[in-house]
Amino acid sequence: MPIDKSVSTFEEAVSDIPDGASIMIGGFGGAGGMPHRLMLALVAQGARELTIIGNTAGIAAPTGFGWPEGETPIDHAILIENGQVAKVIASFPVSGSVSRQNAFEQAFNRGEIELEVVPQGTLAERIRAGGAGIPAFYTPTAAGTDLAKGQESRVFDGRESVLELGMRADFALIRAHKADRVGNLIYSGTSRSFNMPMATAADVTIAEVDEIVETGDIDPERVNTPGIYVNRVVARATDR
Amino acid sequence: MPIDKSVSTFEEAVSDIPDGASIMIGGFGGAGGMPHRLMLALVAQGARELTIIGNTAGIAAPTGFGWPEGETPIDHAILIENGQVAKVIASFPVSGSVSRQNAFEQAFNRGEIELEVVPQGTLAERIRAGGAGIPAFYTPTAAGTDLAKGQESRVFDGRESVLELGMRADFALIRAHKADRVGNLIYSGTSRSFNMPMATAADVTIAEVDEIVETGDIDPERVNTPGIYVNRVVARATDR
Amino acid sequence: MSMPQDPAPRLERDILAMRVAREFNDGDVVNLGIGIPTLCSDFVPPGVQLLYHSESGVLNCGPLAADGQGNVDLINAGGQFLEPVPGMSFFDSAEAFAMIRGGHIDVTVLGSLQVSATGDMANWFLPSRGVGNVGGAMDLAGGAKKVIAAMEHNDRTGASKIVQECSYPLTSQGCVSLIVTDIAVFNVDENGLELIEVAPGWAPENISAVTDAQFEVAHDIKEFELL
Amino acid sequence: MSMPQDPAPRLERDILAMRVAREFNDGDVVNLGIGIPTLCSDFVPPGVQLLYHSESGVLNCGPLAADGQGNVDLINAGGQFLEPVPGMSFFDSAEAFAMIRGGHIDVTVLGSLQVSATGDMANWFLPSRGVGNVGGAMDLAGGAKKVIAAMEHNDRTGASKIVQECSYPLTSQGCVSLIVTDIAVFNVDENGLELIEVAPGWAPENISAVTDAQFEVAHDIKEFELL
Repeated sequence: MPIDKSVSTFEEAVSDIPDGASIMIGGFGGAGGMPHRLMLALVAQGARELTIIGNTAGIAAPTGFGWPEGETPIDHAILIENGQVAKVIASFPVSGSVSRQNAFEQAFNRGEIELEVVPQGTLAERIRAGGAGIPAFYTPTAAGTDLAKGQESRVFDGRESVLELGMRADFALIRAHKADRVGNLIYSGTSRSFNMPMATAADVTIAEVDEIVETGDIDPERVNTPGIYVNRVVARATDR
Repeated sequence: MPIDKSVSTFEEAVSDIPDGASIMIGGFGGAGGMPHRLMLALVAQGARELTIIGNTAGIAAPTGFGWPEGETPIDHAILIENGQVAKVIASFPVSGSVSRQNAFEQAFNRGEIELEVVPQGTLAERIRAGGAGIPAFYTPTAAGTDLAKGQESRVFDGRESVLELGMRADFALIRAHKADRVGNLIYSGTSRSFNMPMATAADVTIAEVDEIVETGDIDPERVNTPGIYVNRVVARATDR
Repeated sequence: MSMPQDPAPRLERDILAMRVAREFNDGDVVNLGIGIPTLCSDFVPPGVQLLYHSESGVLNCGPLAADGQGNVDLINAGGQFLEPVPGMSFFDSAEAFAMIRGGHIDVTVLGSLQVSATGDMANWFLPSRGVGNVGGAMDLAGGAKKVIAAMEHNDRTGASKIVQECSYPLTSQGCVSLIVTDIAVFNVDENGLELIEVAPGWAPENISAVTDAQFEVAHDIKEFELL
Repeated sequence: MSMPQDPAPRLERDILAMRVAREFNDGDVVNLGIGIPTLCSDFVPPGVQLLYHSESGVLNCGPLAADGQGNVDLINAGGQFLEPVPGMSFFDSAEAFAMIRGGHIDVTVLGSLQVSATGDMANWFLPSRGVGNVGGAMDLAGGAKKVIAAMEHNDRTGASKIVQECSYPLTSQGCVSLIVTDIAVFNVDENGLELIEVAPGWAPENISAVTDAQFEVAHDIKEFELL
């Protein structure tokens, strides 16, 4: 039987996510590259005490970041508003404006949610390292700042660098354009973002795609995420 | 004036490589992905005391590795036979058979050339790190072996890992399929190999390609090495 | 807080951006932060071709898309929709920051809350808010070959944004090599600030009166050079 | 060196490969080393679909190309030309080894010079040559979830390749969990070797006579299981 990682429904795709799971959520922060349907399914599924790892913690609702005018943004806020999130790891957790608070900031200010802020490049690199079997690396980013407080540092070539650990999660919810049945993925434009590194760094990687095509219908030169990293693919039946 | 990184001749492309330079040479070891024309130009140019960084040190001549039957392999051996190489850093420096010595092994046995053997994955990762501003990283590969002797190690999650340094070079000679004038590159099949990480890790990256096309003629989704990493591109006017 | 009277108008944001754009050299890879820095792309000198990098994962990107023409899969780091241009390439976030951290960005222009006399930058955390977005600021400030701070000289309360030492949490130490404000241009190195240009009608002592940091005055100090 | 007489013929390389192939589960990502391991792909059980990984930078790769049909841009790690198959993907060496090191390879089958009683593998350096190819061996041996050593039980001089402690330089410590030779199959863990299968006509004491390592004998020891 040829390998087939396709799953019929979003509900089925997220059904085994337990309370307390760590979940990477792909995308950069806008509509592109965000696995909305998987997130909606996770709200319906109801797992709680989640640790959410993402570039943002859901900034689109108050700002429209990366969303077409007139559309209602869907992002991490739906999980936070549903009380499912215990902790967030992000580089850009809140909106750019103090006067437009997102659901995360409100929950954070109420003391309901824990936050770890990580520089965007360090977050991406920690996730890549987690997927690539690199337990730790040094980076000059954040050396000498509050974000490096309590972390080991060391000087290489005259430059202070901070020791950072590879990061993995139990699940990665990612968004791609197309998948084949082996799990090979291609993305559109800037929607590669955190989806590509996250695909590599979770025990179970679940990809939401526009379309699942037959194996062989994706040009092997065009594959962005090889199927080795992907456990389940699920297609949007209709447009969102 | 639009950006144009194209250079007319292989001679011109390598003309400023000085004696003592460190040079990454792309490819996996066979004909595919090997920058033969640049290497031939470097032989003609004559720079000496070079440090050559590559997956192999030229194994194709005695073995036919990755070469079509009947063709005469051209690889690192031409630089070694011309007395231009002082040191080699490689994962697969010699042929698989003791009875078929390559030019490197002969020179090594005569004591004319220095060797640093690095596991293939660690070599690729050190080069990627060099290009990505990661001064050092830990890897479990080689822990407890002779190749980690004298290196720092440390236990993460119960597993001993070795501290490895990012690696850069003065020049990278790489081989791609097509370039545009901005220096965006695409490769064919398994010829990405060491070409892609090396492109990122040299002060001057020079790409030998089959064809230079106008900017805009490469699908942005298909670009493997963005032009940011590439300094010069030079096309094969005719077949080797 | 009682402020000295300005001797002449402060420059428009466009003029500030125009001054910054003079720093770009042909072929530079440039990453522009949100706000004033973004404006710099409108004033690139003739004959200077730049490769724009965005940490959203696109190189050689172009102008903003026309209203209503946006594509959610082609955004800049500010979440704005871009127009596709020939020669673009796309990459993921790990690669976008490999480029930044690896020193492949020639110039970044960043807004800032404070810049210190030794080039420390503080632009990610306002203590009064209690939570902040670091985003790519630390990577850019620490990774680009040249970091230009482009900002108003004083904040809305009149406080100097150029300070002897930053009181806000740092983004990166000693990273800024040029500060361009709406009244002055400073070179910065580990020895301190050098005032090299002033807005029309401003003398060094006027600048000093609104600046909470010591600085040297260049012997060949000029008015803002825009050409 | 005086060697005991073999009680029965040693198995062909094909049979050895067939026995290894029984270890593959449907959907496994598999990386096969050069030599005997490569043969395993000919004996994958019915109903088992594998994704083959090669450190040359291709996933889901297929059989060797027909003579003269090779493409220099489609090779395996041994430099042999491959036939293109549907569902392949290509990647660079950093990514190829991110997959290996990151634990994304379910099973690797490697030849070896020596394997120790605690699963240490030594397969990259022959001291007599003075120079060796490590290639991807250390990464694979240390990175794959399951490492199977597939090799002749004794070398050409008759010396046991299964040893109490490796005398050759190590490739990786304690990595091997199954040894399949032309006369025996051993489970390996940190406590040592357990003989679980023997070739037809071989008894544990015959194996012991040609093995320079101590081992336990499984209570349910069998003849080579090929189905």
